[in-house]
Amino acid sequence: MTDNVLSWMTFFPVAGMVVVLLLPHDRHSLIRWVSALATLPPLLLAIWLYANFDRTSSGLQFVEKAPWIPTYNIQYFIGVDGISISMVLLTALLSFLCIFASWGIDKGVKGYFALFLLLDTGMMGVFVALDFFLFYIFWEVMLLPMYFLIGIWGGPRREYAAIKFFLYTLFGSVLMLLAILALYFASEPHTFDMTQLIAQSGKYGTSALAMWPFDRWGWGFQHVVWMALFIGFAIKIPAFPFHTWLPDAHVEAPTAISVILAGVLLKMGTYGILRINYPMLPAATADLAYYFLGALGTWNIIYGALCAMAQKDLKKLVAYSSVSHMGYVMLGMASFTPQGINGAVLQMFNHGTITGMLFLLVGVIYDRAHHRDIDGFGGLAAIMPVYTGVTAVAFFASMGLPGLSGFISEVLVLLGAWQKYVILSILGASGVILIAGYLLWTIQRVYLGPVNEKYKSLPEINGRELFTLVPLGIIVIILGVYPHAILDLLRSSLDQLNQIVIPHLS
Amino acid sequence: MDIATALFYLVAIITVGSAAVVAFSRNIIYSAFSLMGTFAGVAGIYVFLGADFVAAVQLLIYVGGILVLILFAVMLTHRITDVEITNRAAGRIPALLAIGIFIFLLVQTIRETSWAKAKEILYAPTTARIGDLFLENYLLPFELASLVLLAALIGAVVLSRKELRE
Amino acid sequence: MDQPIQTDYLRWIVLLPLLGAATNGLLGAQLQKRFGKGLISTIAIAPVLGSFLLSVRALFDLVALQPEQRFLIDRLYTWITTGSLNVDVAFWIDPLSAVMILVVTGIGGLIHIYSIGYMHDDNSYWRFFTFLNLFTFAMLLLVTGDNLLLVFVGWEGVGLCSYALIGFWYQDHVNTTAGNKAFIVNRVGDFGFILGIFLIFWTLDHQGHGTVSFREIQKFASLLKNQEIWGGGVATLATLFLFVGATGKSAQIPLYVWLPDAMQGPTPVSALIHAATMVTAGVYMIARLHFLYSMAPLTLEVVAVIGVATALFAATIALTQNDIKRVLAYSTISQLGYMFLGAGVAAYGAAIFHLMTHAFFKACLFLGSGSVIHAMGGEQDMGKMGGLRSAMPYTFWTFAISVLAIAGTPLTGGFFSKDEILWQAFSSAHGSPLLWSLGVVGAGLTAFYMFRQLFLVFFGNSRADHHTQEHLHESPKVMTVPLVILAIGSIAAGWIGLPEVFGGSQFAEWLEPVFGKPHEMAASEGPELLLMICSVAVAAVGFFIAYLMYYRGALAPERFSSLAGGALYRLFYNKYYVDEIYQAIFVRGTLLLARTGAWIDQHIIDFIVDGSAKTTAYISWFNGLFDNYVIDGIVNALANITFWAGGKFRKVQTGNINSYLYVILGAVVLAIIVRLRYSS
Amino acid sequence: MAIGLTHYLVIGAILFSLGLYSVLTRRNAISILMGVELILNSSNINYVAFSHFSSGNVEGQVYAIFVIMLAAAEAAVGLAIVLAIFQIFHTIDVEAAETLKE
Repeated sequence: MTDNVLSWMTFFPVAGMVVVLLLPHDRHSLIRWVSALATLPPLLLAIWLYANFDRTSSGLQFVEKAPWIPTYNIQYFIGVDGISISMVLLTALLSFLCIFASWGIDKGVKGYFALFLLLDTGMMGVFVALDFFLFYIFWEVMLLPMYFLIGIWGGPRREYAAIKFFLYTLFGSVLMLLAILALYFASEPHTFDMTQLIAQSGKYGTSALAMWPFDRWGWGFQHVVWMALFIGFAIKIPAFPFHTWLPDAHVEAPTAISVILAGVLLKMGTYGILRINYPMLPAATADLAYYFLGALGTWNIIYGALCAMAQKDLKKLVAYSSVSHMGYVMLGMASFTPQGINGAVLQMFNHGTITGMLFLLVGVIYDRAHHRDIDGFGGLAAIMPVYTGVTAVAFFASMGLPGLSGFISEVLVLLGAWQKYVILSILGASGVILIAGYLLWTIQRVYLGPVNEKYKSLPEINGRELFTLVPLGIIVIILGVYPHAILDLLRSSLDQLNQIVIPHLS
Repeated sequence: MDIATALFYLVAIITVGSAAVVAFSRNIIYSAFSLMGTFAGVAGIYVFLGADFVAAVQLLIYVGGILVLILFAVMLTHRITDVEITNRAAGRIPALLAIGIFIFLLVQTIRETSWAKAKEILYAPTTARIGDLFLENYLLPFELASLVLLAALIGAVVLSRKELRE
Repeated sequence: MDQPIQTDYLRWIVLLPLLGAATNGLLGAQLQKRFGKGLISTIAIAPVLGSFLLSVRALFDLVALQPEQRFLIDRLYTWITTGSLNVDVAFWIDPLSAVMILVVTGIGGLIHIYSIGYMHDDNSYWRFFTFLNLFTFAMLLLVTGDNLLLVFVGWEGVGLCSYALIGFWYQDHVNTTAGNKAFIVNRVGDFGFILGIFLIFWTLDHQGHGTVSFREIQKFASLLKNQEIWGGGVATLATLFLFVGATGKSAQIPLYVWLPDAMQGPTPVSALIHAATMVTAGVYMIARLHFLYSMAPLTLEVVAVIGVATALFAATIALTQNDIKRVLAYSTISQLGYMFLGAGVAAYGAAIFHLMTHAFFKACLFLGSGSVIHAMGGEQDMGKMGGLRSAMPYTFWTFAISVLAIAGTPLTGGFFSKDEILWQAFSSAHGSPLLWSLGVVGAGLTAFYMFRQLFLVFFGNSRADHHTQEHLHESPKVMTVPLVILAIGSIAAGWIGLPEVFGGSQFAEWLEPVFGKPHEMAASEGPELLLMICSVAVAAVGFFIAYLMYYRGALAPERFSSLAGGALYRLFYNKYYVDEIYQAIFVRGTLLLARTGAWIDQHIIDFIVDGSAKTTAYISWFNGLFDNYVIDGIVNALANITFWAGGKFRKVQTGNINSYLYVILGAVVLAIIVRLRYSS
Repeated sequence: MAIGLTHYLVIGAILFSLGLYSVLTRRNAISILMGVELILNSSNINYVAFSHFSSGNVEGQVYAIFVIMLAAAEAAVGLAIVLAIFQIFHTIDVEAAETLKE
């Protein structure tokens, strides 16, 4: 089993899905437990992977390779390195916890868990795939269940949200597909193998295309492909102005799906840029990173924080805070310093755990009060003290309080960015003030203040909900105190990635 | 015109004619029965084309299976004693117009295209060759087909189960 | 600098309070329910006392060493290594941080004990002690951290605890708002602090020595010379950035606004956090990085000016306040201003000296006011007090001693330390007579408002209602004993730092390894003595005015308050309207921006998205198919996948199937035509 | 004129058109299904004809058999649906069923 551990991790949930489909549709608890069992092995394997990952190597590990469609040189090629390992761990963890967060689903249970398990496979596949074609397939496999999960199990405006999500991502996928084909035909021999494409990265033209408006901007083939890929990924991140699907999707999606959406799906955008744009198109990356990652990321930080401040819906607020936090990832990536890029990937992981917690917490309160209006609560701290305590950890982690994980990654990102773009770093750091502002304001309105008589008898958070939250909380604290638990995994691969791009920086 | 040619035309006329009845008849019972003529005619055409196995399959499945199903469906949904058996049609004129243009273009295309020609035209038994293909090159689709059939089977059963129709 | 001595007990000084906080935080609610409040306070106080004892041990260990070797370090593990950044979790003690940990654990311990009595009737007892312990941990981390980032952890950590304790009684909106204000204003300061760290790190890194550790920065500080950024010296800019942090934490202009509001917290919190320890973090930080500040004369000038301006500014506001704790709050801001004045004239030792004496007398004042509030049943308005002298003798005497100390009465702690600062402000190379004279005016104001408070609260006839008068009582022992100890400290602490005139300061000598020799001040005892007399005289004037106004009633306060048509008084009384101005500009401005952003999202970006979605829907017939899938809700179909597919099939059929077919047909016809036209 | 590929293709085209006409004009679900069968048969004729005249191997016939198989599945499910609809709506007029859409 350890020989192809990644395949097991990727496809075990699908096997679980088949089992779920064969179960009678009214055996709800059986279906839930089978789903939990289907996501447990990937988690255990992820822990094994974590223990056995070679932290000194910058290369690919646990590689599996087999020809798949030889006519077009398509392979089944998977593996992990420092760029993806943290995401694989995060996916395995969140998928497992989210099964338990989905316990309360009672409409179409069978379909829900079947789709969820399919989604799990799609996500895992995206992070381990090293063949471009395989990557794209997993990418699409992940979108479809997501669409149905939002569109069927979502809130009142689910159709709108689902269609918006689908249109945005479809638009992104099309551009990505075009870029993938462009790279395929540019490579010689034609290949989808990412390692080969990276090895040939010097060959893709950088001289300006003789086509308006590219000739004006001095964009070559590489830049155009970079841009196509970037838009595809930016939608996922989501970067301004492609971010408006996120608040709607989050608000309508069921809790567990929000967690997956924010915890894993958003990371695919930045992961894709690191995995594909950086090594395959280094020259374009060097030329464009400042504008489209650095400046846009900073704009994301501030704009997202401002929008979050204006929200009245708790879930929407968290959604916008994701926009803001993902801005740090973009800014860190753009810096090409070890601190910046390590901080960015660490931030991806941290954001996954912290925002996961936040959405789970919003779900807890939504299940009890059946609304999420920030001004409609008040004084919850007196009614649900344990819940409020956990919330405080999550909120302060999100605020980047030292000692919790968010701080490390934000400091690394801003520190890294300082060397390259002082102004952006200062602006990004000012975002921290805004973030503190809206989160504290929210805490005050929801948890503090006089007890709202309407909710006087709300039950305290239960054991199952705590079970989903506590592991994340522990990780948040551990990574704040000992960030090398993750940083060690990343370092060598990311440093090597930096070395690919840095020579192209003028 | 040798006898084979005459025979071909006869089969062709039966096929097309009964198909026309299927399409134009006002009475669904007539349509259903003349569908038998079409299926049989097509089987005959397969024989002309040297496809003995396909012809046999056509007869077995279409005439023996599908047609019987259709007849059953017609019977179940219409009390035979009813004088008025609805087989309403709507929008005939635009449909005829469209079909007319379409068939004209199709025939144009058929005539103007220079189709590839085989080196030699064989009239050999095909069953063995088809069997080989199914078990070698087309094994996966073949298995998938069986799955599809199974799914259809289950689906049909589920659909006709009483409680799900509430 | 020699290799410092590695020890393994320093970590416990810092971590013991954390243990206490963790125990109480996780189990406190249960323990309190089952075993009562005694256990909670034991769990909380034992670690602080342990830390105190260890701090004393560290002190003795330091004393045993040669002065220039007085460093102890305790390295735990590597916290962050990325690229050239290398940050350890390590604690170190040198004479400066030794003073600080003694203040934090010593005075902190007393305040912990005091809280047993003060918080006794509160149900959230365990929560209070959790945060108090957590605060002690963060503060110790701040003063013993061996690098800037670790200090920053403590720096924000104390802010968090301050936030949590200001809003301790969270059911009241006013308290939580004050907490938010404190945290956010501090965040503004932290923002500057972290930028300062970045600037120092990268400037050193460009020369191959990127580091954030204090000792290394000191070693390579000379590399920062002649480095420029944006046309200014790096040292100047970095120290200014860090000073922004200090203004936030230590409540200096322009970020002082949070401290008066912070008085909403329980009084022991005000004493510990908002008087004795946390607010002095800025002074500590400047003293810790004195080698950088000394390289940046411009920054020093800014620090000194802001310090003296704050001292005066806050003192004028304190003149008019009626809330017993608010007067103390403004007085704290003012005293902090003195410390910054000291730091700003490069007299770091004097600043730290004042920090220490101030910790004693201000903690004592706050705890005394807490005792008064306790006795008055929660009343804080001095207009309703009076005559408490007889009812609360311990509280009165300790309060009075502290007032004497803060007013700079000769031979008390406040006298020596304040005078040291004023003397340095006059004589140091960075000082000037102007700074000195402003400082002296401030001292006069201080004497006035402190005696005003003393007279209003403890003398005269009681202005409280009948009910309150009957319930007046002295506080329990657990509260008065810490008061007495602190009052003794307020006097005694001054004697370790005698001025040159009276034989020289042991305190300065103790800090010498850190700050270097205090520059030879033209050992002119004459001027020093003269200036001392001047400031004492000004303070005495302040005392007399207060005496006449509030004790004898010979001088009506209205004589002053109606000066300039009362405008000046209103200005002071309303705190120069700074809160209102900030509210209008920053809070409203940010909210306006926020709403604009949200509006853009909803009305512009979504308009484009929805518009294109709609257009797509109209243009494409196939979208109809798509809609059928979604809108018709294929929910029940999912009961069985096959059935589900069947359901969809049916619904597609019942749509406008003909239209689809015609469209398909049309498309095929077109394709054929195209093929016929162009292929042959 | 000898019987050649063209003849078969024309037969296929005519069958296709008739099937399409059925599908387009009929409102009776079973008639529509019959039209679909016609279309499928026409495509089969093309497959087999090309297999015979153009490629010379039997792969076309294999496809034809697949199509027949699909047609069988489609008929089974389709007719089951028709019966189900009939049970509920007591009509199999597709437009009538449409108005009762959920």
